[in-house]
Amino acid sequence: MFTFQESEIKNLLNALAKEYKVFVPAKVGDESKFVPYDDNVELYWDRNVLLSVKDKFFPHTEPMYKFKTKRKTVEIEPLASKDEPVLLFGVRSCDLQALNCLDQVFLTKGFVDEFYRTKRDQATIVALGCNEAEDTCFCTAMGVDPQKGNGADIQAYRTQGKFGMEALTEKGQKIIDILKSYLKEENLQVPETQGFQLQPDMDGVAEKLKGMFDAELWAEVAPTCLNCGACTYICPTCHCFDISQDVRGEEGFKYRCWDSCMFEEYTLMAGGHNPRPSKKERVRNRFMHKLCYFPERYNMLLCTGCGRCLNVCPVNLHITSIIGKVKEAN
Amino acid sequence: MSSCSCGHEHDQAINPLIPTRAKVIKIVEETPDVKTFFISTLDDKKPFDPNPGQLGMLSLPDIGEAMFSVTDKGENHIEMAIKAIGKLTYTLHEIEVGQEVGIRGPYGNGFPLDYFKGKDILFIGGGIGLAPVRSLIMHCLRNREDYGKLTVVYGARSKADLCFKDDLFNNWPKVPNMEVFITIDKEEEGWDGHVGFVPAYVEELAPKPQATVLCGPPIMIKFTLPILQKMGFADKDIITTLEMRMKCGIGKCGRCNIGSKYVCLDGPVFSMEELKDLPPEY
Amino acid sequence: MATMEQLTLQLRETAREILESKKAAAVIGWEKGTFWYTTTPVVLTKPEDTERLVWNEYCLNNLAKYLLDFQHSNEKVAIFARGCDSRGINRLIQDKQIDRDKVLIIGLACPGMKDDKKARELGQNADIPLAKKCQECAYPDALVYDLWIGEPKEVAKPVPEAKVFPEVEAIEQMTPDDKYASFAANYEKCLRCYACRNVCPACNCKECIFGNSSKEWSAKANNLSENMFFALTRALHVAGRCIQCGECERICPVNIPIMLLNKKIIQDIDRLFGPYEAGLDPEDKMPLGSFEFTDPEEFM
Amino acid sequence: MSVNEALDPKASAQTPEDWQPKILVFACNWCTYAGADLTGLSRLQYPATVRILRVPCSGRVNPQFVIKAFQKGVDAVLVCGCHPGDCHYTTGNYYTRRRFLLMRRLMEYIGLEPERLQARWISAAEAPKFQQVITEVTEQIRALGPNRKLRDVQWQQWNS
Repeated sequence: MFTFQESEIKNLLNALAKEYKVFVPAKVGDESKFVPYDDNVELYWDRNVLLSVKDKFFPHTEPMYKFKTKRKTVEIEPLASKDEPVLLFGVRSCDLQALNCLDQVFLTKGFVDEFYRTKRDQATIVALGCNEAEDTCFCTAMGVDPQKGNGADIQAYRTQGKFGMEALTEKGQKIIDILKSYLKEENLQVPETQGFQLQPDMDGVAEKLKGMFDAELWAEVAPTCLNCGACTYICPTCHCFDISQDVRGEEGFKYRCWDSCMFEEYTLMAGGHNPRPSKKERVRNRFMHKLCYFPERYNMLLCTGCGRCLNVCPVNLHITSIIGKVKEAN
Repeated sequence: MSSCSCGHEHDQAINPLIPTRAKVIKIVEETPDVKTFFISTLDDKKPFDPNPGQLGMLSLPDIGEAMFSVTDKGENHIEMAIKAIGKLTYTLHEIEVGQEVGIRGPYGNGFPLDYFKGKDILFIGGGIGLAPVRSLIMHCLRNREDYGKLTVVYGARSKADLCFKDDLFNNWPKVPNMEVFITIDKEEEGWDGHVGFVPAYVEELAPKPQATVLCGPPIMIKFTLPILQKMGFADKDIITTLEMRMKCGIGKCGRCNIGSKYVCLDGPVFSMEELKDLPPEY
Repeated sequence: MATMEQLTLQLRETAREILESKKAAAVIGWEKGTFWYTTTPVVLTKPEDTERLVWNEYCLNNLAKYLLDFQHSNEKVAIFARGCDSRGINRLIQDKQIDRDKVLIIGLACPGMKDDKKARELGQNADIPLAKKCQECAYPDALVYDLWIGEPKEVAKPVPEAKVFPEVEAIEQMTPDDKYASFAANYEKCLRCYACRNVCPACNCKECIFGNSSKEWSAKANNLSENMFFALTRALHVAGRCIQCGECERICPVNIPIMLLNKKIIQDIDRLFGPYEAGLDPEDKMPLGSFEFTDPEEFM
Repeated sequence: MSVNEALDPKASAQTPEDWQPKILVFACNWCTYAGADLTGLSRLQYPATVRILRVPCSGRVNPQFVIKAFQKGVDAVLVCGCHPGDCHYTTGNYYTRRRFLLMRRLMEYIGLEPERLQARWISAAEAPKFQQVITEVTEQIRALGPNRKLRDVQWQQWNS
């Protein structure tokens, strides 16, 4: 393991900024998110960021191709993707596991989403362990190790005023080589993550949910939900998108943008038929997808216990209490 | 070349979400609100070679994009029968031959051809529902000896609403060992054929196929299924093709799911047996 | 003065009695949440479930909008109501979205709810401030009710008075470019999740132009211009109907100060057309739904 | 459009000399539109850079129309209707008056120059007033320069 003093962090980030476009977790007003690094950024280490790194790989709104439609002709012009190496410094284990979920969706099952793949290939990820959980965190219950990210290029720790770093891939090794002069070879005692208040019991939940499509639970829980998109847009694993176009006369851009399964027109068909017409179906589908359908399809939970939806849900409809109710249901 | 789940090798280098340019070479007016569009690439070839039951994403870039079943294919074109029901389809109904469009595909699993080989097949269609079923019928006609007795039971609201009239009245009746039964909902002047709904007509005809293909409006499916089951058809022998709101067509955008299955990728063709252990949400 | 724990028991008892005697098909209230500083709005239909109801200092959500889920059922619905809930109910009645006789209102005197975000930061035994919306609340007690829980309170006939908001006046002094810079900086963060619209009792159109691509008024793309179009249009569409419950601002996932727009409009209505507060009485004339011949004239 | 682009001083420096102000006029069918017609009939010249959109009544103008116009690149919006009391629908313009008294203040509150959103009562007979109002507003906006606030520049950003 290589270490450096936390007070040195800015020098290291500047060194990295020469090779990469570096993103760091920062406090911006009341929110915290990953922002391009520069000297006057207010670095934010003690908690996970509110806005995850999802939008670095799957942006909220992203142009796909340009088109021209003159009278009867159609021209389609794919857009060149920006080719710049990106470094994400300080991604927590739960957000990293969320990226693994997105990889399953965008890179497997016969089709590869090029927009996602190019960004994913260009990115080097320095994961950062969590020493302290928030009250809304429940990553351990979802099989995520807060001190060991799954699929990081470098696993970093922050303890005793120092940062420790272990390269796990050659992308990671390249970072270590760049920062050679700042680093000292030394082993840090990695603390056990403290402060978990929520421990939803997940075993058997996916299996049990298979038979709970007609359970009363959904009719009981759904009326509370406002059917807004807050939980889906803040969730690091939610990946649903819509495709639309921005047209100016005879030219335009086809773009894709985030969509939410909680919106009414999400499955509304042209003829008016809607397989999920009311709140009950939509709320059921959201939790079934995260805890039952996705595991069935990709054998991986679509919830990494980051707790963001517990923070932003306007009516405190928490996935942890849904899991509890599923366990209790007979 | 990546092995694509549609069992069809296609060049993955292109981005699956970006359509290729194509043009409409012929438009057949089937009914007042259904037209069949013949589509070829700009250099007069098939945009892709779909299996029966597979889908294609057709777009007028400035209006929108939607998924349609490929109802038949020729040497250098594919055919899509489209009902005017939304913004894109109404605009499509106003375009003329020569209009350029965007097209991408093929998508979906398509009909299980090996399963149908050598079997007597009953095709049940309602209104525009005949479009996806027709892709399998035309395949059977092109490989007639591979398939047993073919029976078509097709219904529509009125005579004018019958799709593919040329096939129904001229071509298909002439095919050996193939019977075509057509019905319309209400009595109509100048119509001497059967009058009545498809489910009742199927019960009256009491065909004895080894496999059934069923596609039509939900109301028709709802009333036909119990009759088929009453006549002893096994769920695994009743095959249907479903319709869902689709945006990406490649199993990513999340909306066309029934349980853990995506209709655009794992469907649209499902047997009743497969549908039985999926949530009834389609 | 009965404590909130004692009142909670009365809440449960009242709700149980209503459901058992079929006076209403459902009861809308709050139940305990996952954390000590959270509660969850809940719609109960079974008498035994009323044990889950709570009445504490974190019953923050406005319940009025849930009545819209019962628009098409001809059954009666019971709802607990503090001042802001009752104003929301009055608004829905005034917009003819619900009938008064289909709602059984159980009035409550509200002590003012605590700020759940501050509570989470400061911890259980710290001195936790009131939520911002409660600090500014003018009508804490239910203005309209069929039943009452707690000491009967003589709720004076509310008389609207003109309001001036310091944070609005602060912005009014800024230069146009500074005003625009701060307004744009706020709405650059907007995720367009529509939580502010879905929680707002004044936002009750059958078909909204937002989140409805067939209307083609607003693109689903998330860019500053579309976000501002959404914010300004919604503010103007609820002009004269906003009851200042502050829920939109409280629940915004990215903490956009949405009330700055609504308060500006409320302040201008008071200045231009005389003091008015939405939701005090369904019979009131709505500022933008009525006029006076003596209205100020600036367009000659 | 990020914040700084709208306020970027050098952006305003790039105003092309041949820039003409784009002004959208909502003209009520019974009074102002007829007035505009009369202006043309009486050969009274007024700047041609004005786009007139006929509406049944000034009360028909929904705030979203105005904001969408600014989004699409209009430099000013002028809502015109009959004088209070003359409204063909008797009360339409009274609602317009209240709505636009409020909307003008809100738009000024978010930083839009007040001249960019105006309302006027112009009757069918007041052709000279129509000419005078249009000319006056056009000059005011020509002085202010193009409006960059609220404008949708996603297309330009993707295009560059």
